[in-house]
Amino acid sequence: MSSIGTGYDLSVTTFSPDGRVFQIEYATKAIDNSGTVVGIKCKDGVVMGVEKLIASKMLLEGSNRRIHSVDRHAGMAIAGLAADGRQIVARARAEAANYLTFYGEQIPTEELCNRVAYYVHLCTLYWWLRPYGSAAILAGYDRDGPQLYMIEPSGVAYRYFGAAVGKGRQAAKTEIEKLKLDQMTCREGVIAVAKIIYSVHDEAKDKAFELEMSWICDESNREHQRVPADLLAEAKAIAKAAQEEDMDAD
Amino acid sequence: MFRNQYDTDVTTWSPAGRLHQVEYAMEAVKQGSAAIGLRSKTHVVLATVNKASSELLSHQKKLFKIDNHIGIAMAGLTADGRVLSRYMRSECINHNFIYESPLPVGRLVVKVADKAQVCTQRSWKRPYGVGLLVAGTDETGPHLYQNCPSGNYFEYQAFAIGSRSQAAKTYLERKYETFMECTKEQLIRHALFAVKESLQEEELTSSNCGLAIVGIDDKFEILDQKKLQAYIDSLEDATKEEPAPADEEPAHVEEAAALLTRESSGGVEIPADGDGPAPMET
Amino acid sequence: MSITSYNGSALVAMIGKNCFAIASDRRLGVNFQTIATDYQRIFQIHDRLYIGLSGLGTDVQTLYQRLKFRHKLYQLREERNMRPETFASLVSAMLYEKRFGPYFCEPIIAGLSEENVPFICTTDLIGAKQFSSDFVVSGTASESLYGACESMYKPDLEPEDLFEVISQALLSSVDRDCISGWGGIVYIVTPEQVITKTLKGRTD
Amino acid sequence: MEEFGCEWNDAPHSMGTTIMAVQYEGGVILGADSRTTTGAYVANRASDKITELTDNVYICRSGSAADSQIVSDYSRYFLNQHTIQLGRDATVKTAANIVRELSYGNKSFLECGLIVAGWDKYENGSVYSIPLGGTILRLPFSTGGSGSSYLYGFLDQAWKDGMNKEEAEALVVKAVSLAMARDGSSGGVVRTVIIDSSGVTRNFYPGDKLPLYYEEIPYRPTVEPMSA
Amino acid sequence: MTGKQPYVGQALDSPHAFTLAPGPTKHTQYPYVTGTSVLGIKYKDGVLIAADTAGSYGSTVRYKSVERLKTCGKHCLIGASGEISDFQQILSYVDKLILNDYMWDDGNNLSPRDIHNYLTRIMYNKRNSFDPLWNTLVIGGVKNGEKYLGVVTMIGVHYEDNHVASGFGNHLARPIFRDEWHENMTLEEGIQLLEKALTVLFYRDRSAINKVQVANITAEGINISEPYALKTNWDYKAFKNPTAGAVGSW
Amino acid sequence: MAEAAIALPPKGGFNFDLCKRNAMLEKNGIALPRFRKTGTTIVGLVFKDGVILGADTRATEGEIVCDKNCEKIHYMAPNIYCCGAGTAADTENVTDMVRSQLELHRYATNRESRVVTALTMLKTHLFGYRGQVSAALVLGGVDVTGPHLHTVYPHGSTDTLPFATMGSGSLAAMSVFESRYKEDMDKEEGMEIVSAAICAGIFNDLGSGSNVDLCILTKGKTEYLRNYQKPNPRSYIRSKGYDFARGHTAILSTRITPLKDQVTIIEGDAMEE
Repeated sequence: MSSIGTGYDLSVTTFSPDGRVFQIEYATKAIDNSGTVVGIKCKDGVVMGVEKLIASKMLLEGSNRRIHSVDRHAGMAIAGLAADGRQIVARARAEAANYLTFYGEQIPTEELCNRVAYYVHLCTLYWWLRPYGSAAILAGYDRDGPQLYMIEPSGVAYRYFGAAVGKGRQAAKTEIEKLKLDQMTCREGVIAVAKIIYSVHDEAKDKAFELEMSWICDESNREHQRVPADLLAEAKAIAKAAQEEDMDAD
Repeated sequence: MFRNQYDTDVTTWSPAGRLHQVEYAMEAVKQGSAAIGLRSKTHVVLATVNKASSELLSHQKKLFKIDNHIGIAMAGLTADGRVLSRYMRSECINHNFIYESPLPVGRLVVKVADKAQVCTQRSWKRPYGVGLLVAGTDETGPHLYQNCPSGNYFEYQAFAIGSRSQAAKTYLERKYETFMECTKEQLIRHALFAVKESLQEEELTSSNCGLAIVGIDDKFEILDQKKLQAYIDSLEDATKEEPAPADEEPAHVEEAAALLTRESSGGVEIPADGDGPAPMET
Repeated sequence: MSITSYNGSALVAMIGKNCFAIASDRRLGVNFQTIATDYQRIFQIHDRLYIGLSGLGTDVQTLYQRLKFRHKLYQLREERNMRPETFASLVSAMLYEKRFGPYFCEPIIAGLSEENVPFICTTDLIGAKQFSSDFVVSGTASESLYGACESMYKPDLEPEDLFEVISQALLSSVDRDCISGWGGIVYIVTPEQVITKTLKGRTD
Repeated sequence: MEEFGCEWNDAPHSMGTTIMAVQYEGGVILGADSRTTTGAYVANRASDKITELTDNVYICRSGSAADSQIVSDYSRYFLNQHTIQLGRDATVKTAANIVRELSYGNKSFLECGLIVAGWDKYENGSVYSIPLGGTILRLPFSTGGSGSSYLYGFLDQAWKDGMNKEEAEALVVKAVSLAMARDGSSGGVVRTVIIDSSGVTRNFYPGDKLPLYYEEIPYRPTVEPMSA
Repeated sequence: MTGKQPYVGQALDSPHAFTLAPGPTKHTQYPYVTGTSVLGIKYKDGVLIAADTAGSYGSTVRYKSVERLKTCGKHCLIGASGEISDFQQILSYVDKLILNDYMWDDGNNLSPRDIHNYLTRIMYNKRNSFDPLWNTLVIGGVKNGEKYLGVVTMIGVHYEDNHVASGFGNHLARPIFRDEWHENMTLEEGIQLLEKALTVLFYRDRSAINKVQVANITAEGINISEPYALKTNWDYKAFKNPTAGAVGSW
Repeated sequence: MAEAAIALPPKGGFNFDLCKRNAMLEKNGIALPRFRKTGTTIVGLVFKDGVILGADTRATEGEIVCDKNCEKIHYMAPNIYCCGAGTAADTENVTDMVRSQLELHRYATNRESRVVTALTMLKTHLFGYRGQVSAALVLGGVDVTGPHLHTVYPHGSTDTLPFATMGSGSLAAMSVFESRYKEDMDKEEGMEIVSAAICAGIFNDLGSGSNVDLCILTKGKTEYLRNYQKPNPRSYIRSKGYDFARGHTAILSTRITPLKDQVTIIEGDAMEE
């Protein structure tokens, strides 16, 4: 790497001669190494899935969550450092609550995304802070319908039809592109996302993982909720079966 | 240990996307004497190995009561741990004042984790150098959590942290599936056996270990020496029936090896043998 | 400070078997300063009729003089003593007359009828009568007197026992009232005689 | 009564009221609600605020109950005397003037607003309003009491000259019930008194049979909150 | 007489109602739009809470469709008498609590007792800053088989009981409750008892109207009835012409 | 002035001699004492054959219960009774005054007193004192025109009602009436509801307490049931009482004055009282 040892990569307030802020890029590295996180916008809502890597078999299932509700009508999935991610979620919650108190309505997803991105960006401006080592996929459902955003450590945020981040992002993106998102219901989306997470999981490198999923759609009353247990189990079963088929095919 | 220019500051990312200062803080946890936790359907038991650095010195206190329904065991810098326990106590008391009901364990753990995270993102701070095992009960039953300097937290069926904790962990991994159905006494026995593993050559006595228990209907209690000795004595009879210590290589060797691996690999990886979470779980 | 507690007082009357007792403390104070230790609050109207006046000392004396005057007039006109009930009505009427500018006195009236039936009664400062078949109290120590009498009083006591009960009730109550006390005076009235005793009490 | 300081004991007994009277072709109609309050407590939910002064003149009372009663009492006393002296019914104007005399002459002690209305052979129906202070005004219709503030607009719109008895009574009932619907100090039943050449008719409209207005609903048996 | 008791609508009666007093800030405030009594009882299967739907403005019955019973989470209902704006503010506090539980999604939910205590802290704190929330709140709920019914007043006085009432209900409804309430009332008996008390309140409280709601809180959930009107009686002979037979009496 | 001080027969009416002095005391910051009150529950209702009045029996002075069993139903005429709440002296005197006026009126007219007469006398008196004479009354009776029930407020206003309550416990009592009153009840039902209303006051209002007094007035018959119910028996009495030995109390002096024997005049013509 051209950056290492140049001395331009030690602080977030230092530009390199070619106009890069290496510290932000390094922070992004932390995300690239984490379990894959996928979000897709279907016709009636948004589905998010996380490949949560399990470090010990004594860990309890469902603990140490990576998907958080931000308000009733919005949720976030975190890739990268979970602890950093929680700070972003906390800020998002505060923004949502604040907006509601002052304006008497739920915060529009786009506004929420902007405010969170602004906050994340703040951490790239001062030498005494470091950029967040996590990216957040934001799913929301407001009067303008379901929406999906991703906020990166640099503070940039884009709206997506389908987003993937983490170790298996490339493969996941390829898979997402194959989906007909505008015709898919969230119920179908759940299974699609499960399949993607299972397919991008690198069994050789990472031993165990837990699939964590949430949705926000008409079926969930436009509230951000964990995918119901039975549906999740069904999705897992289908994804596993598909994975085995793939292996057989190989 | 070789030095690199990315490891002196908590606000500096390494090119590989790691925070060395945080990892070093995690290392401090491993230097501390071991702490062990395990839970059943009704109870959670915490156990610690007490190391006195000299004959003339009493050992560090490693078990702390937080509230009637929560207690912690710590490994690493106990001074940092005491700061955290003070914080936890005041959170519990505040919650109790406002709601007249106990603070759910998981929520306390997240508060502590959030507090720890802040220390990993300010140039004038350092991460806490202590690992906590948090045992408690609430509306949803008994819980055992681990808090890391990184701001991460995990919920376990059973776990061990600190020096030579690998041996205990191995014991727990072999048995943890049976813990759920254990009685209080059985759970304590398992805890003591796990401590014994960590003690290795040393003999298990009421002065080189500590034990605390909390249950759905039992307030958090740190056993006094007398009670503890009684449990240890009852252990003696059964010792022979217990299988020999795990036949793996000594934990500290392995830890050193793991450390080396990580230092050189340049990437984050999850040890395949399940050596707890990687320092910076991503 | 209330005007009724300017001088301080404790008054109590009890009914016994064919007899009654009336007792008061002996202190006259000005707020927290003691002025006299032999102040008279119980007055004889006739042989078998007594009135105790609690409250503001000046009104006590004025009211007593007016009552005595009215009773003498009655005696002259009627050639007999007033019945206790009649006297109580007189007191009540005289007080209510000053409904909107009252005397600061709460009287207790105790007497034996011609048939030797004891009678006790109290009124508030504007003459609301209250009859009783056991005891009546008045003055700044009245709250503690209520308590003491509620527990100590027994019906149908002989004069000697009645004396002990009323004395103990009085003494224990004035101990809890800093502006009344300094001993006491007790009148036991039976059909045959009047026994007057002064009590030894605290002098602080 | 500081020691048991309760509003319903301390507050003067007063009639935060709706009263009114309307003149029509041939007579007058008086109307009133029936609520008497001490503070927020309804001390009487069926009081009669329309009082007879003479056979042909009635008075609607509002304000302090004690004051309006005493004024009515004295008025009746003087009117009875007057009737006997003259050997014929007092005119409404006379009756109203006696009330005014008392009301004006004691204005610093009294706190009541009154409406005198009745029938006599010279004027047919006539309505006199005698508000606080003792002003006297003859009007084709008049309202008084706390409820009247809710009625001015309505009456300006709804009153018309030359109503017949039925129209006039409907107007009175509608107006009083409208005020009762908005004024917490008015309520209960609607009473009307109709006075014309043929005499006096009293009508009673119970509280559960009054017309319903905006956001009011009719009686419905218990809507059971089912277990969810 | 020791000063006048403050009463509902006092501010509106004052000639200086809307003038700004010079000098130091005066914290004493008065209620403007107010609701009257709330009643609550426990019964065999849960808790019943009732109130009318009036919002008074001084002595004017200004609003007649003000819902003063509001659910708060799955287990709990709050009924309020007093200043409506303060109640709305309190509801926003409570909504935040409930949202917080929702976002934690960890199986822990506030019980009615928790909420009661929380509100007590709020009310007492506000009154200690001489800026009270001008309400008496009735909190009822069922959780884990436990029926709960409590009250907190504008100065932070709080208690639990088998039957409670606020405002005029304390004087007019509780005597009836004390006589007739028993532990094993059925739903029908409970509603009858409440309706009896509501009718008395309608007769004798000038701020009450004949449009009420009854809420039923059981282990299964909360149901608030549509507003309905009670049967009232005005047909006593003595009401028709009270002075008949004794002219000169009133 | 001197003459005024010894004016012999009571002139009737109030005397304002001390007002100036008392006002001066009050101005100087000296609190004037409280009067005896009946923080009361008093009620009445009309039943099939007449009127039933009810009252509790607690009298208070501030927070002190000064009489546990006082009488609040006052006799006005054989066919008229009146319950009083407010300042005890005022209710006693107002009712007593009207009682005597009614009696004289009866002597003058030779007719049974009418309730409305009593009512007018009461309200006239009270109105004259503009609420200063603090008597709140429930007046009930049966006369030639039938049963009547009225309430009288301190300011002199009156109401006519089928059921009425007054005093600090009036709301509690009213809750019983409003939920249980029916027209044309028989006597037993009426007594039961009146007792229940008084009990509601006794148990829900701290200013009211002790026992229930009833008075049932029907055509030609009056039943005054003193302490009809005693729901609050004394609960703290020591079974043995306190014993003090004779001579226990320390004495400074004793004086015994024998009383003269009573002289009884047996002669006739003694003036009857």
